[in-house]
Amino acid sequence: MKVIETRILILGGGATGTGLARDLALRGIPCLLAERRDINAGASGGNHGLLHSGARYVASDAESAIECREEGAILKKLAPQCIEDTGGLFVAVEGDDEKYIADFQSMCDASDVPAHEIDIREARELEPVLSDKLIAAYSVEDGAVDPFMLSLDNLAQSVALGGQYLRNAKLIDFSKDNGRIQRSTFLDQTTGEQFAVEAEIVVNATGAWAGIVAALAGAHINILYSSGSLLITQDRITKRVVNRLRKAADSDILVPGGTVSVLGTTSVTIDSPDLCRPSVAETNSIIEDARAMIPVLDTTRYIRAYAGVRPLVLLGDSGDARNVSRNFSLIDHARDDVDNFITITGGKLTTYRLMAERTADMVCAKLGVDAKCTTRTEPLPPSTMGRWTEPGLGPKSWIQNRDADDLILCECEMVSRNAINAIVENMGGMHGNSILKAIGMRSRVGKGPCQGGFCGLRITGHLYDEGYVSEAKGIEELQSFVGRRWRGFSPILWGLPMVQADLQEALYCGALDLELHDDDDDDFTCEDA
Amino acid sequence: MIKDDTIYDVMVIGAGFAGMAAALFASAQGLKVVQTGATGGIDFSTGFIDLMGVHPMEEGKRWNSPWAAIDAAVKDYPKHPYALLKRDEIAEAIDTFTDFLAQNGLDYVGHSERNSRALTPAGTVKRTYRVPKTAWKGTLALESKAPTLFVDFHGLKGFSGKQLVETRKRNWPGLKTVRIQFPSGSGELYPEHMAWALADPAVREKLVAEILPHCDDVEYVGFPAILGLNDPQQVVAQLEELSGKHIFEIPTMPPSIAGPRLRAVFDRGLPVLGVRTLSQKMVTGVEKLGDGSFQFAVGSGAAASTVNAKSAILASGRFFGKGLRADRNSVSEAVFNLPVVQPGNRDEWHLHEFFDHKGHPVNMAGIEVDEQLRPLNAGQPVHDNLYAAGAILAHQDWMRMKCGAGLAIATAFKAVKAMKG
Amino acid sequence: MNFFDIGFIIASVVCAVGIVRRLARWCGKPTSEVSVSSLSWHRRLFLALKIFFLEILLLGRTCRTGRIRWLAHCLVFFGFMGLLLFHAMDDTITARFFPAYESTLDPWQFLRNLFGGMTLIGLALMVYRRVRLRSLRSLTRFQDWAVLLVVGGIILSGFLLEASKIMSPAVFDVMVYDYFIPEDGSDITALKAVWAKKYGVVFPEEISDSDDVFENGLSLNEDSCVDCHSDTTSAFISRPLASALHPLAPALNRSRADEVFWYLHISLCLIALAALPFGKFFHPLTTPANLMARLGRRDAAKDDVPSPAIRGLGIDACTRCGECSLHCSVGPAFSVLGNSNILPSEKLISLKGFESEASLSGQALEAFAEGSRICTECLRCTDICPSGINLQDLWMASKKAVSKVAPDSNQAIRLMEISERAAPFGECSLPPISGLADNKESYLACVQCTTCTSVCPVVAVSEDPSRDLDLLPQQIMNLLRMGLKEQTLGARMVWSCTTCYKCQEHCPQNIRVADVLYELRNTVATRLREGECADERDG
Amino acid sequence: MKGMDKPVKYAYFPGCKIPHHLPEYGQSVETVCAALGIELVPLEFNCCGWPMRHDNELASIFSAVRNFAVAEEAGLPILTPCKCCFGNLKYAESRLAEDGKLVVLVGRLLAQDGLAMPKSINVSHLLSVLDEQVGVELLQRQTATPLAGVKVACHYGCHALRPGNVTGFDDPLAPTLFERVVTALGAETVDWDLRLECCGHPLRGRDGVIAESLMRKKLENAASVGADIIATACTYCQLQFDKERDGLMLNDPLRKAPPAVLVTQLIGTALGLDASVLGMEKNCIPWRVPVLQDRTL
Repeated sequence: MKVIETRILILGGGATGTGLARDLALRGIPCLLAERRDINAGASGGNHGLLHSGARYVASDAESAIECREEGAILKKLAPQCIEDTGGLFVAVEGDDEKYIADFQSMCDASDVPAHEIDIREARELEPVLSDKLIAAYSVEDGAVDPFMLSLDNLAQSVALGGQYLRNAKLIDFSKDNGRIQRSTFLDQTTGEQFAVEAEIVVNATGAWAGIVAALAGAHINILYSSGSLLITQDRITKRVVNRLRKAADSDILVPGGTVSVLGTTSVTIDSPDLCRPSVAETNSIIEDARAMIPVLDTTRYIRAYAGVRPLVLLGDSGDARNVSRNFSLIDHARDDVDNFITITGGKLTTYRLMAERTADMVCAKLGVDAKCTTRTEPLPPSTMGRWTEPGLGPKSWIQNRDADDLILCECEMVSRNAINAIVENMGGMHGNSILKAIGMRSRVGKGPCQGGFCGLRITGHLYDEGYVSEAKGIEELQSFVGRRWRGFSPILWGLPMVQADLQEALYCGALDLELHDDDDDDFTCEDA
Repeated sequence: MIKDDTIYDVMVIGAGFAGMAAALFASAQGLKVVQTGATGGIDFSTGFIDLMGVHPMEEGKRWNSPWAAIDAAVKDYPKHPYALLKRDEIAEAIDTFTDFLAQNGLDYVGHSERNSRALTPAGTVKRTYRVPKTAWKGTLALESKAPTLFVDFHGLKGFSGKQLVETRKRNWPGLKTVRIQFPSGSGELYPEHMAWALADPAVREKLVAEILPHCDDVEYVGFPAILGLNDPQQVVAQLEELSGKHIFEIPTMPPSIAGPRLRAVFDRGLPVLGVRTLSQKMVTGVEKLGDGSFQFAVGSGAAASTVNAKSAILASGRFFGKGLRADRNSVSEAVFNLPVVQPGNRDEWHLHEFFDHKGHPVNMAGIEVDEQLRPLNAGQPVHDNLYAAGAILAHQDWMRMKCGAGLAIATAFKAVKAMKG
Repeated sequence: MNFFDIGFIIASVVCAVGIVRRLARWCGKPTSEVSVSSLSWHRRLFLALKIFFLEILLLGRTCRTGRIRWLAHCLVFFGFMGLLLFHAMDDTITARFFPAYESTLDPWQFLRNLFGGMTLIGLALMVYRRVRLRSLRSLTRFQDWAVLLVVGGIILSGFLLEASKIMSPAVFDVMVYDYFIPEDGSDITALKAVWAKKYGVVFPEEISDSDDVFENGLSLNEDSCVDCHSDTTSAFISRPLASALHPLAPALNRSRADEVFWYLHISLCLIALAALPFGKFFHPLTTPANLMARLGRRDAAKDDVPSPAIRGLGIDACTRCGECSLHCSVGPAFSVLGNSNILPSEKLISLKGFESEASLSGQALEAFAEGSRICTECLRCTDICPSGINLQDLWMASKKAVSKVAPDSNQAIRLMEISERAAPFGECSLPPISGLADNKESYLACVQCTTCTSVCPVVAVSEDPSRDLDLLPQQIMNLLRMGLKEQTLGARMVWSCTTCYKCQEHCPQNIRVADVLYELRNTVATRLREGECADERDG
Repeated sequence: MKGMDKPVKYAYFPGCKIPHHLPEYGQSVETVCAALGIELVPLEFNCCGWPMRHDNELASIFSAVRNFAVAEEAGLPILTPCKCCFGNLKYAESRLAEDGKLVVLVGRLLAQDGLAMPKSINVSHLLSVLDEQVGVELLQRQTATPLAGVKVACHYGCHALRPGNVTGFDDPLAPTLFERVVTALGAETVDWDLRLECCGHPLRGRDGVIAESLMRKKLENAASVGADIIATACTYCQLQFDKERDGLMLNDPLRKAPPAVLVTQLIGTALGLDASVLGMEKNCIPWRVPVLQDRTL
């Protein structure tokens, strides 16, 4: 079995894991980052992409509010490529809690979160889709963040500084000795082979899976899995982030992101993070709730739904998931007699950097290394790995500097063949299994109205042409890609998406028989017609 | 609003396979036919005529004999629309339909009484009953595993010769592929435009010259379906003559030329039979008159008109054809607001896995009909002069059972027959 | 040299230079593709005579555009010609043919008033027409009023001159001094009595009204004056004018109003002479010349490509009557766009500027170019033109010329580099009316099937669509859906759309593809227009 | 020669291009309509607005609507022989119907010219009038010299046909009207792939390469199916297939491709009218009319 040695092994390629990899790399400690699926496969990719101003937490969690305000400001400054500084509104409609509205300003002031009341008419001029039943509006400094670009840029810098990244690497086991993890065994899901990693310190940044991973090391974390579903609209509905001005509840945030808007979320407790998927019931309830704030959400076309799991670390008694602290948990498993094992989980996308900083501080303390965190001042460099997640980059680069023989493969988002080649090249040797899904994660492919219905087939053909897949592999990739898109597509199938899905199924099943096993019936005899 | 004073014998609502077939059969019966419907179904078809390929769906079991498959399916699904037809009715329907296509220059061939295997652009193989003559050699090549060259083109996306070779090579030795520059035009290519270019015999010659150096050790040459707009047989014949190889077409993903070729046959052929076509118009309203006939409001804007017909055949398709509509709670029928048999709740409409063999329950939703193909409400025909045909019918999943075109043609045939009494 | 001589020489020189310049401009253009009509000489002669009588003397073509206009022109034409020939050129013409000619004798005195009166009535009708017709009023420019003012001024000053002479004792004194040898002082008194009463002179002193004196005066008048002076009552305008001015007479006489009016009258005449080759003043010469040159053709047959000189003559033959603009086929475009260059009469002025050495530039050039483009060459202006100008030919020639220096939006796009085409235009304050392109709902139903591109004949015949058209129809729709409109405006697909509507007709989801493409072109056209205006303002 | 039982009367809308650029169309329309008993009343219309639709939609629509107002004052429906004029007039009609804002804007402009917003709009293309008012039977009856043996490729032209829900001209995918009229004259129509494609003229002066390619494709296609002539019923299409084609190189084979003949020239020929009154000599690519058998002989 192949053994890889590294000082630090980070488990989990979400925002925290990649952020930590970068933080440590900047301190001169390159890491190996191993991910079961791919970057942002968990909650880092399953959230609003909202850069909180902090205003949402002023009532429930002043500490979070302050953290968000500070971290939001840092990210806007240091990672502008990942941020769209849209600004935000908090709006209340008839029937919303008047007391909460009345207290909002003072609560914001108390946490030093900038917020000022604006005229209702002005609010509706800023965002004409807002309900005519508006009764209060505040302007805040929310923004939108592209979590995929953020994680890819973090990862890219850590790799540039000597770090390593393995995807499709499923952790199977820890071997412990002497209260330390000696060796971590993985399964390479592309090749089916096992390999081992020996590290001085193992950091568990697996988010919602932190409890499961910790258990492998004999440690125990009590985590509540709170699944939240979100909906993506076909068009960008508002220019700004729009929050419902009320005590935090379901479906009260609409975040613009490039050419779309994201609406959510819900909070459903589930038994295992692997069970997380958006449901029809959640989809309906999100829309029914949100249309009071923005009526057009009732009739607009949705592109897909998706879900993420919030890992809520139970410190004491559990109750409603939303009442549990959103602050992150940094656990030194020395408490469980595993000395070189650290878990970081919980928290918010907005505060990922702070979580990485605190974790790195703990890692350094354990290593006895004296190195200061620089991510508070050091800009996050844009990377070629992350750039294709930007909506509009595909079309713009197609128009401005395309090669004569390039072709658009994804029509909805205008991702060209060359762009796809660039993305695959940036994956290095890691393209392996689920290459089509990996392309989707690193670009806009499959994110438009067709949901993979047309682009999937075109890109599969291209992967064959380039030799990235062979024999039946490409068809399997296509099936798995379309299957994955279906998780988010199926809950929103009514109206126009139903038409789209009907066409997709007619093509993939009616015409191409892709639902069936390959027809390799050799006893077929040939007769003349 | 244009008023058409003619009282038609039948209004055919829909211009997919079922609508076209219904218009054809009804006019052949001497009925005065008017037809409405937008582009849709037929334009996106592969050109194959499936009759019945898979049953039971959950096993994904394919059948060589469509007739045996129909029998098996009808046994398990007594309400399947095929249960309403006799075998010879189905056969007559398909034959009449393909005869009409042949008369208009689009021959269809297949094995007698059983399914053929056909290549799809994904490289998969499907079983289908009848294929266009220009694709037939592909079936022969596939079934005999003859050495074959797949040609694809720089600039034609979604069609990869390499993909065909890779997916098929395990059981089909002697496959090879070549990617060439299309002799007329470069950059982004579309099948329809390539077909335009091939109207020029000089372009055909150049095309053959391009491929000949790669043809040494093959018997068959497969092209994406681009070989001519409305006269593909002539183009294929000329290519065969020039190259000395067997030439065939493989359908491309939409927008392909196969669908528009079919559509063109009807666009030209139906008016000749006296069918009044109102292409691209949707029925926007319907009223039942005192004498039992229907008055339809058709189209919008300047082309809005009213049409009177003594009876109607609803062949408006499913969601893409706009015969069925889904809102967040239920599925409804768009023209007559007929009762739609459907799963209770939206979360029961679709399965968790897209490619689940069982098929999504909503695909079995649709209009339930009596033995005369009249839509039912609580077991009674809604109108005694309204019939339904095609994909809109309940208790079938044409996409998984592989029975789309055949079911459409056969039920249209039966509906016309029932109407004639 | 006196005032008149100096003035006349200067005016003549200005006039001559102006005419020479005009002729030079007509003839200076290189000749190309001139085709000569193949009429026989006797046919030409017949046509020439016919044109001369029917269209020049009787102003037949003017009659086609309206009775009032024709009447006004006839009155002015014949009145002014009468004055010119019998009065202004009396030394060279009248005196030669009528040795007994005296300007103060009848019929000349009467005729002068008649002609003057006719001219004035004609001018009044013209003013009335210009003021009353709204559309014509908006077309009327300085030079139209200038001609009316100068000609009207000449006539009015002439009448005032005559009236002031009639009542002037100073003039009387000069005449008495020159032609009358009084035997005693009473003769003067007697003559004054007659002239005061009969001829309307207003003497400062009290005039005897006794019959004896008057009788005496009459005979004296008979002997010395009537050979040269008809009764001023035949000056049926000047004499009543003098009577009307009676209360002012002493003051006018004191200040020698007759001399003032003489200077005014002569000055105006000289101005008219000097102005003759400029602007509208020239039309009384060029219009008949043009009618003769065109031999009465109303159409603009394609085999009739005139020489540059004839073209130049045509441009100068415009009387600015505005009839062409009143009947212009694309007049409604003027109502919406407000660019007067859309209307033929106004475009013709820009054409003169365009053809001059200074040429046009900036906004003026853009306006002219737009006017030229919008013209549909419907022939109506040419058909209606009372001066018989071959406007059709002028437009077809100038359209080509102006498009070379002022490209339209389509040409502008094609002249740009790919990178420039990406987002070439500033913001536009006027959103398009239909607003399809910006409305995301327009694309809501798109299922990405690319049928729009598949059926597009332009893409079909393009050698390399992505190279030659930049974007394909479905790509434009997707960019608009994503809110990237700026990226679409310069795409040649937008500009090479042949408007066949197949995309829209075949779309299974009823997306209005072709209408959206139309709107994108509208947007750019509006922005370019506004951009020009903004450049002009800023620069 | 006898026309229809009841006379029909239309305001004649020739459009801008006929007087100078295609007088043979105007001449043959007037002659044939007179012969068939269609009374054409000349009104002073302005441009239909199509040429300026690339620049400004409001100008285009106002132009069109102004014509409706003029026709309504005269109490006559409009007949136009040009498909582009027809298309744009219908487009304006549909835009007025869907956009109240536009009605106000246009109403204001009309008032400036002393016109009122028309209450009803009625515009037909010549072919529709021939088919619906005159009728195939009458055409057949009036045909003195049937065009027997003449193979005609009917060119539909885009702007009358599409978008079908705006123009309401014929079935936009499967039209039959033109063939009906032509076969009534005793001619034979041919089926051709590019029957419903664009002639390319709208791109003249905008994209000359594509304008010519489109024309070439159509001519080649018509020639390949053995058509003797291409029949047009649109000013612009005829300009493209006749006048613009005349600009091709002298040795270009497409000069020999089927000549374009105006539908009114065809009808006139079948009615036995003299070539000169149909402006036949003005066609740049001449149609050598075969010797036709007079029915009366």
